[in-house]
Amino acid sequence: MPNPMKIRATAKDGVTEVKVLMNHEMETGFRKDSSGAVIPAWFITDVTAKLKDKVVMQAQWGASVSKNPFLAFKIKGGAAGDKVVVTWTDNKGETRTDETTIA
Amino acid sequence: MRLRLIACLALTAGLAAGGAARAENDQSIEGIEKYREALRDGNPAELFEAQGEELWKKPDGPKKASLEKCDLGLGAGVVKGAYAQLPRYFKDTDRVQDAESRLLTCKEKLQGIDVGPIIKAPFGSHEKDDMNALVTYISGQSKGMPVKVSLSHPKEKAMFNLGKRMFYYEGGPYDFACATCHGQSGARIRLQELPALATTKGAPVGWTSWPAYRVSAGQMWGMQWRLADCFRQQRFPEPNYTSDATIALSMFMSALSKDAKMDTPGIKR
Amino acid sequence: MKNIVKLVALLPLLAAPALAGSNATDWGKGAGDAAFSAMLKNSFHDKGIATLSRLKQDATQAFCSDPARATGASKAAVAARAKIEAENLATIKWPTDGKWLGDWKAGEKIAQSGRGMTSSDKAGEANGGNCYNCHQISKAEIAYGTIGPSLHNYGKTRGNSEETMRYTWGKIYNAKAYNACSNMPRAGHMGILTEAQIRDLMALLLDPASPVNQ
Amino acid sequence: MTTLPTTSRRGFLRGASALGLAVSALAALPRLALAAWNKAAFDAKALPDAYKAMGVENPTASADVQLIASDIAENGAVVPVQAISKIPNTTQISFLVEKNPNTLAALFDIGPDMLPDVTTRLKMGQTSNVIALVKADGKYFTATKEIKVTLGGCGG
Repeated sequence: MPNPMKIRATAKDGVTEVKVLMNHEMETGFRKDSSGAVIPAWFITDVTAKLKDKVVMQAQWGASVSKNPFLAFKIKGGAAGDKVVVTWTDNKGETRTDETTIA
Repeated sequence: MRLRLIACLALTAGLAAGGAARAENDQSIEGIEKYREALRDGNPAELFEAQGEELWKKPDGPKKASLEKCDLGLGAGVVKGAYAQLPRYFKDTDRVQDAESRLLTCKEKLQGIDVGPIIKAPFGSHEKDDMNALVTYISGQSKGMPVKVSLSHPKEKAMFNLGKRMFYYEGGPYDFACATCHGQSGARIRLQELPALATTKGAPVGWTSWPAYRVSAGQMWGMQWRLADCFRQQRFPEPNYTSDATIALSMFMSALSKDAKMDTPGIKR
Repeated sequence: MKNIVKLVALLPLLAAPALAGSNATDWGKGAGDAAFSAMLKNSFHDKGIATLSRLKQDATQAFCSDPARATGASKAAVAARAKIEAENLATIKWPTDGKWLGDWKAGEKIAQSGRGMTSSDKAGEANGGNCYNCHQISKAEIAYGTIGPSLHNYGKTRGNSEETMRYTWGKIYNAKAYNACSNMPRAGHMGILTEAQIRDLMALLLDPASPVNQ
Repeated sequence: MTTLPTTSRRGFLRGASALGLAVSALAALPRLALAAWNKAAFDAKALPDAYKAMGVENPTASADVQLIASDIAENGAVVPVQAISKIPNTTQISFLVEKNPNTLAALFDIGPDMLPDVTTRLKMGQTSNVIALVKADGKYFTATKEIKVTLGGCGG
């Protein structure tokens, strides 16, 4: 089970800013370990965010996104107490969903 | 002194290729500052803080106990503000201990864990990762608080003095001491500015920002790891985890950082 | 330049009297020699090529570990430093074939590399010079350190007289010959760089074709 | 690019309720189509190949696309980037790193509920042009910035 994300969502002037930190190696598949063997690629491919159960953001990522990824985006609307849910899926099919309420 | 000065001048004479280089230099530093600013928002150290808190509260070891009753110096179970007052002398162990060292004591006493393997495990191992997550959590509970390290116990004072002496101890094939790079202010290695750690102005720059997330490796480093890697780059043998030499250096830096605000966990290159 | 060489040559004479114990730092309670040695002994372990033997100091390292003596202005401290410099000067091995300059391109690579002799490096691998860590050298490299002076235009401003060649070689080989407690490693004396590598670094600094002198 | 995913490909769509949500979201947001991960685009080794796989034609530089990043990255492992589009009807923002082994780094579908303003952090193997690519009304616009990757520490 992958480690949880840290999600922060704040609403201001009709815009909700969501900031997400994810726990992930984001291994490129180009690196080698100390014995010289290639470390297989392992990275988040898809990220989805929902506001009050409605999909508002979708992203596709490659291995060039940094380890322990950070993501910030802005949603129209949203008010304090509304639920924001973020889900990622990686190239191994692992997935993690976390949620927060807008502050 | 004069002779030494002449020798220095000989090396610098005519070499200061001057103004243009400096302007370009300032631009580089400005660019780096902007880069660091962008990193501050969203420090992955938060992920490790969360892990550390979970580990703190999770029953573990033969005694199936959590660390929640661990005394980090402010009484059993008090985490808030504890990191800002470490290292300190602990009566039960009759030793000056930093956060990592004290955690090992608690793991041993409260959880019944044999800490030998944790001490021996390499940095980056699961054992050390857990320790780093724990100190990240603990340090986060002192964020914004002033450093208050006591030198009133003779062993605390001795630790400070030993740390100072360690700071200047030169050795290895490169003749490096901590002071080689951190004995002056305003200098850099590559583009990395070096705080003058033996001063009350420079010491907090280092001390108050560790544990820190290292973006270069995507790892969370506590002060023990930070110091071990300093010694690696000094071409020294590796310090034992939570050894007196490392705690002495922490005592030296933290005491010089008195009243500076903890900015932990930090984020670093 | 000539003056300095002369001065250095004179120093052993000046340095002779009253060195020991002069103006040494008092480290304070609990940090005397016995306590400090015990701490060192108990605090480290061998790792890879970085063994405990590295904690043993030579005379220069022991001397420079005391800031009062390393930088103090007292007569005794000055004289002691002169003695250290003379001892280090005597260690310098000059190029065996009389050739000062190698390949500046190879020199640039050596100057760039910060690798070598750490606990995570392997024995027998070529070491880097670590030069850019502390010095500006070629203009194109903006990530340079400032612990040492800028070496940009080094050859252009100094020319390539025998004297310059000799001083530069000596400085790289054993920096402590010219400044007892210099922050600069003794690349030749401590076996960090080979003679061929020093020759390449010399070319980087002094070859008119090197980007350093463009 | 705009085909529906199969339930087997997407772990998080395996559950029936999740699928239900996704479908209802799709119905509500016709422009925010659930795109399958564009393997060809992410595998592309050069900018023209990535553009081709993404269906990008005639991208034009536009002052209405802002790419906010520092000129210098102290470490290539983490390079913060932000892209903002002022072009109406922006439906997609992507980040591409010209000299990376895989050029396309990240692609964001901008639905009607989102502002065209995204921030993330990229890896860069070396100093390179970074491109913010914006899709609006089926056309492509770019902002390009060179980011220098430097050495911060001892390098040992």
